[in-house]
Amino acid sequence: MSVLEVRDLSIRFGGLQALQDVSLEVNEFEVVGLIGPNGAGKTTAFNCITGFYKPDSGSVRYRGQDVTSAPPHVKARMGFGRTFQNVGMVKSATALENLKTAQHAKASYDVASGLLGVGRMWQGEREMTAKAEAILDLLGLAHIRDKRVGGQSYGTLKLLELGCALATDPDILLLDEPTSGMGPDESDELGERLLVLRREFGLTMLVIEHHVPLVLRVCDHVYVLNFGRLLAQGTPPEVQSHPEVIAAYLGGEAPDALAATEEPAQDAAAQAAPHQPEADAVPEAASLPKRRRARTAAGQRDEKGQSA
Amino acid sequence: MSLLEIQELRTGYGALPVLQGISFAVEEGTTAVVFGLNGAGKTTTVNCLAGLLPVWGGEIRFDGQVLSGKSPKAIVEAGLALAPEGRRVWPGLSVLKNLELGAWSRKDRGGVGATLEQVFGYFPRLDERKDQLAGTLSGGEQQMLAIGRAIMSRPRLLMIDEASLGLSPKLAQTVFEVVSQINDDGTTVIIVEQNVGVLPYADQALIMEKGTLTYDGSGAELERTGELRRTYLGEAAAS
Amino acid sequence: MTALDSPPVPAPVAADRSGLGHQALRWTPRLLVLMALAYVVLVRMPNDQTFAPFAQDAAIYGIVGLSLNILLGYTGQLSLGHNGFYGIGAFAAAYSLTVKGVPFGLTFVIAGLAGAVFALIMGVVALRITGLYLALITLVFGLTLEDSLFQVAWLTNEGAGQQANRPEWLFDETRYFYFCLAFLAVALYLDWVLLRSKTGRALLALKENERVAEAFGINVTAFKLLAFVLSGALCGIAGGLFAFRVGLVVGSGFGFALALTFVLMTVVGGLGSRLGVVMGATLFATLDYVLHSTWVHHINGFVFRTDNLDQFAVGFIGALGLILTLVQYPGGIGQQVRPITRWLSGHPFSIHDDKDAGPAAVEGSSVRA
Amino acid sequence: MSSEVLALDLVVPAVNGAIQGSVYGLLGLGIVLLYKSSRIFNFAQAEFGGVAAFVWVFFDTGKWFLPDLPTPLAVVMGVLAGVLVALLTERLVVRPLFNAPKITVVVATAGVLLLLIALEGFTYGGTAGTFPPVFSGDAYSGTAIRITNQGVAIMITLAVLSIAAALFFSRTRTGTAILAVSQEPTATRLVGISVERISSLTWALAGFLAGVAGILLAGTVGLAAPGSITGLALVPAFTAAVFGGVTSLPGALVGGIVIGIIEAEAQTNIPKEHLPGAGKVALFVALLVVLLIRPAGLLGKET
Repeated sequence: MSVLEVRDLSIRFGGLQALQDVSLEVNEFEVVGLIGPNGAGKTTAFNCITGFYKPDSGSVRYRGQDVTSAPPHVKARMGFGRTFQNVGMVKSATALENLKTAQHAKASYDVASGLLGVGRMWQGEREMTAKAEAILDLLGLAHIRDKRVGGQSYGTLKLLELGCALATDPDILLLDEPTSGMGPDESDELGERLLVLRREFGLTMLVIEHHVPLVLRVCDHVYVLNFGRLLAQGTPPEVQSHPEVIAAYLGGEAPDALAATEEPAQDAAAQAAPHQPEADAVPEAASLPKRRRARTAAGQRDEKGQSA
Repeated sequence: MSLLEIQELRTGYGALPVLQGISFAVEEGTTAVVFGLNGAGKTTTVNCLAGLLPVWGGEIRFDGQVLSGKSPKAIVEAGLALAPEGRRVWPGLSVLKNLELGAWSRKDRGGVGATLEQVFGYFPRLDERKDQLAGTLSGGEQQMLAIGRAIMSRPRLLMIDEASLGLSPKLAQTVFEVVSQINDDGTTVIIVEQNVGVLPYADQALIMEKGTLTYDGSGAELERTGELRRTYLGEAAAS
Repeated sequence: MTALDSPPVPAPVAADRSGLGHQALRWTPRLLVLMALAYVVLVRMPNDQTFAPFAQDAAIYGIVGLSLNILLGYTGQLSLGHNGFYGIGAFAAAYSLTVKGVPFGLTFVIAGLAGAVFALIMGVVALRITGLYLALITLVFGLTLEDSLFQVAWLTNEGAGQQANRPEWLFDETRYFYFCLAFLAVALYLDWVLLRSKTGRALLALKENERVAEAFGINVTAFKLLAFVLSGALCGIAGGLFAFRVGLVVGSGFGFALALTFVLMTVVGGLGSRLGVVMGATLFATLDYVLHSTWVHHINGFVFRTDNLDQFAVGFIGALGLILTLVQYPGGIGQQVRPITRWLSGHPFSIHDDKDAGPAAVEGSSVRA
Repeated sequence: MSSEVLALDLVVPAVNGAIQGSVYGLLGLGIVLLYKSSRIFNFAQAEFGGVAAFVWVFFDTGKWFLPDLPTPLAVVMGVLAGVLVALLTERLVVRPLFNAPKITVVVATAGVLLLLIALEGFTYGGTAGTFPPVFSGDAYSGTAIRITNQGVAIMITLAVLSIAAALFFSRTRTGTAILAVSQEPTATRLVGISVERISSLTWALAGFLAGVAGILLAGTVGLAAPGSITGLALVPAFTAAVFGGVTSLPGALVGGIVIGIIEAEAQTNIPKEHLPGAGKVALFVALLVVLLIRPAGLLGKET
């Protein structure tokens, strides 16, 4: 059953058609990628799906229910967890407080008893603290429990933001460039983490991502946007070799460049950057250059360490 | 000696580091193109060169003169001009006023008229619309205006950020051709681009990834390799 | 103390020093300081009959400061119209007691409700008008109330002022100070609970980033209104206390200067810092007295040719304090006294602040819309 | 009530309101200028004028150890004082807060306002006095309507300054640079314009406008007390600026006159028994309506 079904989404900003007739579908336990060049409308699509923008036309259905016009906080309560491109957290608060803020909608006491400090409030607070601590442990961030979020490194922030999204107890997770600002190592590591999370929490995910290796490794299905329209969709390898996708990324009228890259010029490969792939062409891990492969192995070790 | 030499340049926004220490040089009279995905640090690089971002470490040398840590004013006076990302023209001023302000830092007031003619020569569209408010121009025209404004300071090195973003492929080609003409007229050019269509005009190509430089070589060579494809679409697409 | 959680710094006492003697050594000076403070605040000051009214003001301003802190410190909404809520509370209390014969205790409920209702109206406006415009509109709101509603004949007893007589058991100024202090204590408790509950976290979140707050499932609109209502209610109650402090409520006392004083004392005290806000309020409430009673008075007429030094000195010192706070010491008094409060709570004395200590260390520059 | 009297009830406040409103417009102009260039509201704007008015009176009467200067010179000194105070505010308060949230800067300008009032109090004293008009005598004196020379001077000043401002912003390089900073600061820095210097210049201009307005208003109203100019003109000046969307210079001028008339009409024609402080209420309602219905202003458009 599809968890999220987007039909013919369109939205204009002034003269700019930011999205036009975009449809996509995310099934249970799937990780779906949303890629496309700068300004293609990916984040706009996220904002329409999560209720931050009202689309001009089209519909968003969540588990069969029409939620097109529900405001963001209502959608968050339904089970839409999301992260932001530039880290969405309360920077002046500590990691623990952020994780508790994220549990707002799931708190077991009402606002009135919260104002007076009576009833279930303290019990509810203890439960929220416990859950927050569990998430910190899971992500290996226990050491920053009481540190202000603002002072942390970007990679840590991105990871903690993911934790906050988890703390909202999501059914579907929408991640907007989860690796932005991360180095290649951290990015690879995050990819592994996402797979672990999906496995352990049974999550469904929609991910905007530029870091191609990550998309290739974690996504089951990829949608490509360009100029606000859906350009292509399919499995990662299909999309990768889709001529229109290549054109969108590498420039519409650059047949020379394309032609050149299609011929397996030995000498060119030899002259290119030091980490040009070796000849063996089959599975994706093997096609990674040496340096990368070593990193991936380290990432997998990490993953085992985590799940143990 | 190269016109521009950058060594181990590091910078970022607030506490967030972006450039992890990049080094490259650009020769006088050439066109260099910087490729890379979103968030690779391309815009950060040119913004830092233009003095909009503080230099955290490393050095920028322009014609032998150290420019790191200088104000945007000193940098533009030294002969480095940037046409910034997103055009950033003054929407409430006329095209002519936009261009005239571009010449703010010039000492030779007499030469401004000649440069203006030169800009109108490159972009006849701007001449036609010189009394129109810049905010009413189309995206492509604003891009031309931003480039024209940078030329008005008579730079020795012109940097253009995302020259083709949001332009149709055809318009992008037009812009590239004009830029090549500007280069032929003696101005050294650095273009930040995602569009490979610019490659035929590039003497030098640089590829950035996650705040580091992963490729620095001739444009012609890059055309023959799969390096760009790998950057944009991953390993499988490159092989 | 100041915010969500005080940092759970591990006790800095090594194993060999954890004996009873060392514990005593550690806590005795702290206890002595606390007792001295308590003596001055609870006994010495209120029993000085000339000072007691200023002490009452300090407690009342403290409540106003907490009220403003909810809006400005927690939610980031600047209100320059708290003079309005304060005046409404004062008139509501006086009017309900004197004209309607409402029992004394109930007048505070009415004052709080009146403040809350007007604040709710302002809150609805604030949903549409934000940032600088909100600052402007709240300013005009307060000024307009002073000139219009607070001059209306039926409310002001034909302009003569509305009476608000304390019951007999509160005639004594010292007792009334304790009465006000009790209200302040309750306000402090509620504020403390607020920040420890999901409501406080929701406010802090929406202050920093409304989109993030929404993504966390927080109903931003509702919590913004709630912040206004809470703030208005607290301020209205403070106004009620003020009514019984002066005994006669006249419309002209709730102007521009009062609005600015409220914002000043809160910002100088230190936004987001409970203790700082109360200290800032105390400073501004008692400045007049301090200036009257010390050597400062003698400069009057010597350097300045008029005898208006003290009349304007409060504004002068306050304004300088504000500008210094904003430009130089964004944490306000709350930040400055933190080494002492930390020491009092058992940590070793250090002037270096723990930068990681959560929103306790809210920068004053985080005032925003 | 005869229709003639009714007409007079409307005409007299309209004339007086328009004159007073011109001063609001001048102050509003400064507010717009500062908003355009640095996106802040300057709550001290009217009191820059207050300082100018006091300094003018001090020089005019030789008070406070100052030489007794002829009136025109005293007026110049007053205006200069307005400029100086504005420059100091920019340098000591606004510039250090360059990267702070705008609301912080706005609170700081409120602090400046209080500081200026206190300084006026120290030097002038707390008892209200009177300001003399700069120009005495009447230009026209009919049965019901009286137009003073001061009133005429205000209208002329407004006209001259608006034309000068229009020319300054359209014809001079510096004027264009100020507009450029307000529209797109990054690009402005990129072409080598010093944003700091433009900021100082803008504040100096705002101080000049406030100085002129303050002296003219003080002389018209007569009341001299610390902070009186703020009490009289701050809110109407802001309302005038908001009428133009806080970004339009002509909008602020026209807005000033409109606001002046609305205030005067409400004050005169709504009896105090029905609604005390009708002038203020009218301003509040006008401001609220403009902000709720057309936040971009009635006369201007956001650029």
